[in-house]
Amino acid sequence: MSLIFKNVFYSFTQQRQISPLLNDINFAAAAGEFVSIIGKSGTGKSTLLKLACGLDQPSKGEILVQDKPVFPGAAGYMPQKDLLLPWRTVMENLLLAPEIQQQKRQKAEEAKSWLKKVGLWDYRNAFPHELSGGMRQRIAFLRTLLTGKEVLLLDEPFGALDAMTKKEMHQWISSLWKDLNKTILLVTHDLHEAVFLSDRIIVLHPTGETEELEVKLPRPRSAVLTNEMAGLINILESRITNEQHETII
Amino acid sequence: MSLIFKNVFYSFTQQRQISPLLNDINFAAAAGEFVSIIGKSGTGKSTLLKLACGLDQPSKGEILVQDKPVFPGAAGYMPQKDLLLPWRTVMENLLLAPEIQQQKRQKAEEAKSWLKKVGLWDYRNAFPHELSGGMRQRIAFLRTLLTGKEVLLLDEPFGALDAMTKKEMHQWISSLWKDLNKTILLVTHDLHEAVFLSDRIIVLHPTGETEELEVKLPRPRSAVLTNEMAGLINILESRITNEQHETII
Amino acid sequence: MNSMKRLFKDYYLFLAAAAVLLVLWEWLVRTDRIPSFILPPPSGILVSLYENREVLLGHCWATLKETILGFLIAAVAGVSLAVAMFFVKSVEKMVYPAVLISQTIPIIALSPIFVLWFGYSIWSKVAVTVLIAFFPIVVSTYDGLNRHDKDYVDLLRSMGAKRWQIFNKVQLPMALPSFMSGIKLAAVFSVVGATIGEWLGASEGLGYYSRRMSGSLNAEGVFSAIFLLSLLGMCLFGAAALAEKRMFKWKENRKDV
Amino acid sequence: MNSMKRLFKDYYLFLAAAAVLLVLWEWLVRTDRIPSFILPPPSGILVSLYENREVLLGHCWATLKETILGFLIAAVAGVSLAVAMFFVKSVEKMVYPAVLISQTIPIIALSPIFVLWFGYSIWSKVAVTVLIAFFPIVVSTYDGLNRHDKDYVDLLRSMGAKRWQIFNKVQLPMALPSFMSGIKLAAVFSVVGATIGEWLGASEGLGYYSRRMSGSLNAEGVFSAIFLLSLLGMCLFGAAALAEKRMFKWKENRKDV
Amino acid sequence: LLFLLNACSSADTPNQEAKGNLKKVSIMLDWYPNAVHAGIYDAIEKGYFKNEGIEVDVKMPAETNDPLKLVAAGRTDLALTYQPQVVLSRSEDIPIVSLGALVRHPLNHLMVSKNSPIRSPKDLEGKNVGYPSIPINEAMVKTMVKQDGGNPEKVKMTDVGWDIIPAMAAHKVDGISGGYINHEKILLNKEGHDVRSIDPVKYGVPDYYELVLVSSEDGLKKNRKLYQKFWNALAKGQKDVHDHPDQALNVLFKHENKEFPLDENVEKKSLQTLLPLMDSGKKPFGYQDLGSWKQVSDWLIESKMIKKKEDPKNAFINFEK
Ligand SMILES: Nc1ncnc2c1ncn2[C@@H]1O[C@H](COP(=O)(O)OP(=O)(O)OP(=O)(O)O)[C@@H](O)[C@H]1O
Ligand SMILES: Nc1ncnc2c1ncn2[C@@H]1O[C@H](COP(=O)(O)OP(=O)(O)OP(=O)(O)O)[C@@H](O)[C@H]1O
Ligand SMILES: [Mg+2]
Ligand SMILES: [Mg+2]
Repeated sequence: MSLIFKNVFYSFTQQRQISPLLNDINFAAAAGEFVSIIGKSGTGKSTLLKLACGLDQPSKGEILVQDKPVFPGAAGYMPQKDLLLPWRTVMENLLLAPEIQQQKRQKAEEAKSWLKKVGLWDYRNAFPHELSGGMRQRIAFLRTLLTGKEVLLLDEPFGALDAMTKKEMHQWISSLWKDLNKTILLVTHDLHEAVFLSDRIIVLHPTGETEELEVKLPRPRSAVLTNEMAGLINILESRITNEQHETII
Repeated sequence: MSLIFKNVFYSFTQQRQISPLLNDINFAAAAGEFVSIIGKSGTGKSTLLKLACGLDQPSKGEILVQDKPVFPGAAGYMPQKDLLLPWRTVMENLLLAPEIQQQKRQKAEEAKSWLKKVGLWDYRNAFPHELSGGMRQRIAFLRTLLTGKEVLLLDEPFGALDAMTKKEMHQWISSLWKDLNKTILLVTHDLHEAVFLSDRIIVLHPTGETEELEVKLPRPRSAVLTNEMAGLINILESRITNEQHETII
Repeated sequence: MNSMKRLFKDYYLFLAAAAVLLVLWEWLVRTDRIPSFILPPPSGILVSLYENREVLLGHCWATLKETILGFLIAAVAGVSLAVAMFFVKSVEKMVYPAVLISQTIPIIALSPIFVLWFGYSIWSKVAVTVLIAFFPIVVSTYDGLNRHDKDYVDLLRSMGAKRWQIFNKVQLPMALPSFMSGIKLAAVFSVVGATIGEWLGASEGLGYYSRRMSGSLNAEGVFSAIFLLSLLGMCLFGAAALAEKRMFKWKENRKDV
Repeated sequence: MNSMKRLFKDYYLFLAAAAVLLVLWEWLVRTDRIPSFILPPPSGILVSLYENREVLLGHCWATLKETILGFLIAAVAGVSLAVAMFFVKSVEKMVYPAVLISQTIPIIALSPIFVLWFGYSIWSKVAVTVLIAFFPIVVSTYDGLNRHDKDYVDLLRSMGAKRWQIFNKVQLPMALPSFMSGIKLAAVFSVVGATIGEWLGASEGLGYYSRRMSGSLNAEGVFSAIFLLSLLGMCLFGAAALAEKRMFKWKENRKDV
Repeated sequence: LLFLLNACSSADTPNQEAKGNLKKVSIMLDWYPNAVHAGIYDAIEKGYFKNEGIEVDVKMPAETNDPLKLVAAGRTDLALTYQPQVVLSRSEDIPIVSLGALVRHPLNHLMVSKNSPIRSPKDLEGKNVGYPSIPINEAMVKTMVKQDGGNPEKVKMTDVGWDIIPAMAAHKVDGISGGYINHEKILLNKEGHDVRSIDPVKYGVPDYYELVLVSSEDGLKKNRKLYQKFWNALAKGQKDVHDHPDQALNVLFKHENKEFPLDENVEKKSLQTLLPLMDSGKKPFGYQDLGSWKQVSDWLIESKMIKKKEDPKNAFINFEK
């Protein structure tokens, strides 16, 4: 198992009051599995991701990344905001993680080929403020890929992409990810995205509990919205709205 | 006509080179009409919106808001980032535009009722950094409503909302907007959103040209994805991908 | 009670270090490693402080008056100038170099001019204080005003905000952190300014007292005045820091500061 | 050539205002409204500058040496201290009050101690310069370091960055704007520091020259030294501002600065 | 702005009608009040000034040369300064006139540590001498060394700013010029640093008047009678000091205690040193000798301190008794 959450609780203190956010979270992602997390705003999806990359400690419970207790740097993390360093060019931003791991030389080629693939090669020497919002988000995604970690934690990576690029990215990710054998944990609001990409979908409820839904569609999946997909999307929608949840098999 | 673009050109100078961005844009939105703009990232959608609210001048051409040449303050504008003032509480942020128009007293009630409607009443005295990304975007949207303008310019307002809230918001907007008789110009990446909400959809091409597509579905529209909607989405997708565009009737 | 405790907890390290230093200092002087007429022992300073407490209190009050007056004028003038420079580019081009020049001129060299213009009234000291304190205020306020985010300005402009409304609601609040840095510096500098002002000619104030004590080689007297001046400076800085903290209360639960 | 033109375009307003002021000044002195032995006419200063150009150049060089040396030491020490305070909270608690105190003490009152420790070598002047210049550097660097965005730190931590890598790649670059504000102030202050240092005892330098000229009642001499000191301060400030501009070149096309 | 400032400070311009028809006369001391000023405070206390219809306003300077400039600029009516500085300022076109000599001989002696090998000025060759920013001290040392048969070029001079005592006490210089035998020497002795003082008069420096009372040329023209009255009152005060030094000192102490307590022992010793040097013998108090002014003027020209020679006759007046 690449990523394991065992009885994870999380609460924070605000104005001397303890607010519980996550309640007894349990799930595991196998190596090469693609898991999505969906849920209403403020249910703690981003917080869950932060726990999964060791940026924050759970109040109770255990988190394992590749069978070791999680530590900062164990997984690649892409935060909700793009957080590109404004004083670095696109290329320098991409090489941030390699620099930290002291592999700048080795990864430079990889960064270049990625830039060409996503059509941003012309912008390699531009600064983030010279890019549109969508371009920035794409660079941020590439930066996460270049951490070279086995487990990638993505917090709404395609939220700011335009419809077409988003579709393209979906195709990519789904094709690449099998080859690269990466484990991906994706937070998203786009149910279609979740259904198209995931092996499994976790619904996070405002009560802090979760339920799971397996997506048993064969790969490669159709880019067009099929009946099966629409059915799954409808189920997910009802799950999110419906507060009394039963386990779905 | 509430909003008219007449032969609008826009180009900017970067490193002593003139880059054209918008080429001869022509369109009009009638009073109470809902118009969406879609297009790839970096095609100038945000720029077009800035022109429409008088924040920037076109290089050539004319823009009219309610039959008068546009001036800053003529339309309500919601930028792509939430841009809540970090030192103001939610309530104070909502009352920013009324304050500027010196109608703080009159609008306070309206602001309160809106907060209650979107379920953020408990957060009225919270500061923006205490909210999740989704909540912040919702407050930013309410703030735009509270400008009280007839023409609203929304730059991806629902991009950061979760799927369910987004759906709810869609329902709201479509119901409210008819009652309020507001003219809305919406930039979005979500083709379903565009089809569900709009009377007309404008596709902005990277060449800086536009084409239009009328959405002739009756209102109120079904929350479920109907065949007609799916058909329109497919047409839009092909239009965005296909560079040699013909006019669609 | 509780806040005293917290204060102690916050600064016990400093207090400990200071205590060690004081003991070392006392020892250095007592064993004649440093002549006591150059650096008197802390105990001697304390005795001198106690013995002359009434005289010192009077001088302290005089200096405080000059400091506060100078600081307030500097704050008002500094902010006004920074705002003017921010609004009218030509004022900036005209005044910024002059403000800079004013800082590079050694004030003591100008003492006859000050006396010529202001006489020996309190205003000559206030003038020196203003001259010294307003530079950090101008620079920091101006820098702060220029550091605002253009996107917010656009947002307000889209609401039809006038120039001063944008200034009032966005640019000013955004300049506050930088401005408060300047205010903290200026609070400290205005004590120095009042001291220098008193050297240029005075008949009261701690600067005057220290200079006279120095002239009669009374090191204890000099250092008791210095001690009080430091205390004054620290208090003003503390007040400014407190004001800053209250001003940014909304940041309290924020992780990035 | 072109840059000269731009400089002129940028500052013609200041130059015009300065010209008017100079003419007014000359007139005030010529018509004996201000006695020339207190404020000499600009023309007299120019003549004195020209006549003593060689002597002045030598003194200028001496002061420049002290200034640069003091500024560099202050920058290194100030940044190190700010960084230490930032990393180790207990250093902050221990040192910040001391740094503050060091600023509230009138330096001239400490001159005997400086003389005792450093004699009349260049180091006594450098020490005064350091004492004056490092305060704005410490405060601004420390404030800047504390102003970083926590989200960026989280991002780097998620990449497994060590403490110093986070510091190096995020916190330091984010502190730069504030740091440069401090550097600009310090550049100006270090000239003042060197001048005061020379007053405490010297046998060369512009501060020494101005005191000497004042002693022989040569007002033109005093003011030509002051003029050069101002010029020196302006040049150093200009250099710091230029460095700042180059450092933030990436902001060039950015609308918010 | 300039004029405004001028106007608002005009409150302390001279000769304002004070209450009870007293004429206000302001005097700027050469330094903070000490034993040498005992006569002034005695005359104030005993009402000698008031009897002459004068109300005195005493001010203190920031810098040694401020009194000169400010008296010439009309910011103060009278000032105390040093005879060579008067000659110097007249040659720099600063129009001041000396009205009377308060201290008739140099107080400024060359001082070296008692246990140093320096016995006479020529021993200073290769040594370092400190002085407080006034170039006349440099001229004095050079004259003394030359007169003593040494090479003045070999003496290193360091401007020690305000701190001549620490410079000496901390052995950062080998000797100091600019210290007074009635102040610095006494203080140094009190701190256990015995010093030997060398009288400059013995080594070719003219026997100048250490302290003189000056006014501006204009002021003298307008207020000669008033200043004469002032001087008369001051002479009475000085006579009291001469006859009852301890009483006169007590007046000074009492006056200063309010804001700045003086060291009584130091001031007592100081006055003992001063009294013989202030005594004008058979001549009226403050009498000035043309010969002395000539000598000083010649010496300053000789040592290149001044370029322009002024007629020494115009530099001073003697009030008629
Ligand atoms: N340490 C903390 N201190 C204060 N509040 C916290 C803390 N951690 C989480 N929260 C609060 O918990 C809520 C959930 O935050 P989180 O960002 O995880 O939600 P989310 O599911 O990602 O929301 P969105 O979909 O809008 O991004 C927010 O209201 C946030 O303010
Ligand atoms: N004044 C300007 N100066 C420099 N570049 C500009 C200017 N105006 C627009 N641009 C550039 O034009 C491009 C389009 O910008 P815009 O934000 O309008 O695109 P967009 O369609 O909103 O993209 P997205 O969907 O990613 O938000 C960007 O690359 C931007 O950098
Ligand atoms: Mg989130
Ligand atoms: Mg955009």
